[in-house]
Amino acid sequence: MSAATVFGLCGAALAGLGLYGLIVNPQPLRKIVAFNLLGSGVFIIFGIVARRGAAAGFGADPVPQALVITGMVVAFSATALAVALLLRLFQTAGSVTLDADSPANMGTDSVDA
Amino acid sequence: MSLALDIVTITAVSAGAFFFLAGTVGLLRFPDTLTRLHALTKADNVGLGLVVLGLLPQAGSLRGGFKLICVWLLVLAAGATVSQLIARAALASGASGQQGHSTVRAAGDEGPPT
Amino acid sequence: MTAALGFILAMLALGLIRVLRGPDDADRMMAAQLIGTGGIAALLLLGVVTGVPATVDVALTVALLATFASIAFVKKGGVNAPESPESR
Amino acid sequence: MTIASALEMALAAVVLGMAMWTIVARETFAAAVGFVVYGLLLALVWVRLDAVDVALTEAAIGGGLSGVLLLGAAARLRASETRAAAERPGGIMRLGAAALSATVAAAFGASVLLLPDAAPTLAPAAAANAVATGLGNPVTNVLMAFRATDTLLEKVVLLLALVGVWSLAPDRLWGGYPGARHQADPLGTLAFLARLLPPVGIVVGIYVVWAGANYPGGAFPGGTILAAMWLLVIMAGLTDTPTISSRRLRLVLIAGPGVFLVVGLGGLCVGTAFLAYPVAYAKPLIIAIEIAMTLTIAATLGLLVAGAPERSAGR
Repeated sequence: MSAATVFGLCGAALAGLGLYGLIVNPQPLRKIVAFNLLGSGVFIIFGIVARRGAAAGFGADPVPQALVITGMVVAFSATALAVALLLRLFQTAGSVTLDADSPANMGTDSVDA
Repeated sequence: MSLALDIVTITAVSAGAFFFLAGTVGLLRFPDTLTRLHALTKADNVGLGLVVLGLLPQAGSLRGGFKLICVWLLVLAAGATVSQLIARAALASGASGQQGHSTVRAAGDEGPPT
Repeated sequence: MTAALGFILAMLALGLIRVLRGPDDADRMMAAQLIGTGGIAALLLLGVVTGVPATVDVALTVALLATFASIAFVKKGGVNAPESPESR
Repeated sequence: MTIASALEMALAAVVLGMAMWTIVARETFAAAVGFVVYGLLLALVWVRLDAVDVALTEAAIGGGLSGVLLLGAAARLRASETRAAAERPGGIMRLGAAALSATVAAAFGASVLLLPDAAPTLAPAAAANAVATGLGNPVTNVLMAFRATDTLLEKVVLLLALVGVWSLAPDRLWGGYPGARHQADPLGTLAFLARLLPPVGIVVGIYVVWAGANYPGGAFPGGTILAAMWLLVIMAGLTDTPTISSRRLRLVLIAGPGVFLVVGLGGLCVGTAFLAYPVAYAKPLIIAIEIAMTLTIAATLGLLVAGAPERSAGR
């Protein structure tokens, strides 16, 4: 197996793991982390597309590489925005649950857990 | 000449790898936070230093070698300072009534190892 | 050279165990720092093995930023801080 | 199986293990530490894939800034953790999620294995047109010339995200200082590091930007390094974040997209199309844009990590 295949499968598995974490983890911050995992898995798949496109003396096709760099920066800014939203939610509600029925989301702060 | 340089590289890189081994084993086996930190800093400073030393003959250009040394100096300066900070943070948490940290508090009297 | 690279990667994997086991956050952070340093060494070796000199620049970046995360850890009072939202 | 491919498999396994840990770890803080390590390991993967530019960006953003952001948030949200953990979905839900994720991963994996053998590539096209810009780094060529619109829009996205973060501040704090004021001992260890490291870091950052013209590097990793150094000084308490109403700050924030737009519109007037660089001036123009962008990226990323305003400007 070539490096591209090994890391490509790794990227696919990362995307799956990220998706699983995104669905299963109840804490929003963990969901954000999982989303980043999912994203990085997709980036790696882009990376192996770049690697397989090595030609003209370049070790990897520069176009997917540039796309990945752009994507990473955008992913970071989205993460920062999500984290800021979360901190603000915590400030106002005193809790960060996404469960609509939770008492914390109705304005009262109880210790039912 | 080139053979001699290669021998230098192999020796130094192997020695560096050995220190990484020592640091990792220490990190895994030592009983508490501060002793683990002690093990870690050896890998940081000496291990990486030896690897850098070993790679210097292979650097090819003066600039490449200079950058290698820069990397090591950066890790030295930053790693030593951060180890201090982590040790203090660990001590602070140990002093605030954490269980199983009495050894940490005792060791702290001599100052955190770096 | 490749063997040394593999060896250091194996050490990295071992260091991960400490990240997993903890028990303190400080232990995790220390392990992360060791992995950072090991990663730098691996990058330097990888640069020589693959003959891509710019890898040293990556190592330089890691050297600058790996410590940065540790500092954030210390600043945020991460070591099993008492269970209270930080006063800010 | 050669040693090299065994190494690759080992690296992939370690990366996967770390990813697994960030998903299953009990404490969020531990998961955040795991994510920092994961970022470092990914940088290794990118080097292995011969994408050093991406490795630089990943090391700077994934290992550095994201780590700081997530560690900080995890520490502040620690108190809310126990309750949220109780909401873990039931067995059927988890089984379903696992099945769905496995399907998605398998689909990705299959598509990786089924990629056409003669891989489509734009590398020859990028190489053939590299003469036009006079830059030696193909990735910079793509980012700054061939796909410049993407990069321009991405700057706008960064700014929008920052505006979004700022607009989360309560009304009375609008125009205030982002983030908490960091108190620090001016003679302490951290302050020492914050005096020692930034000069080196700034040189490295500028070097990375400068090298980006011909070797791996560029405005993104360079700007990220500068942002990290700025944040270090802030975290050490040696300086404060600027108020978000500061005119100078806002000028820096729009410098990058501004210069980019001006050059782009100039291309529309002088040349043939939006963002068409006149061939004779392509290199100096691109470098001017890169420098302006580096400043903007450094300021924007730094402020994104600092967060929403938390103290009013009046103090």
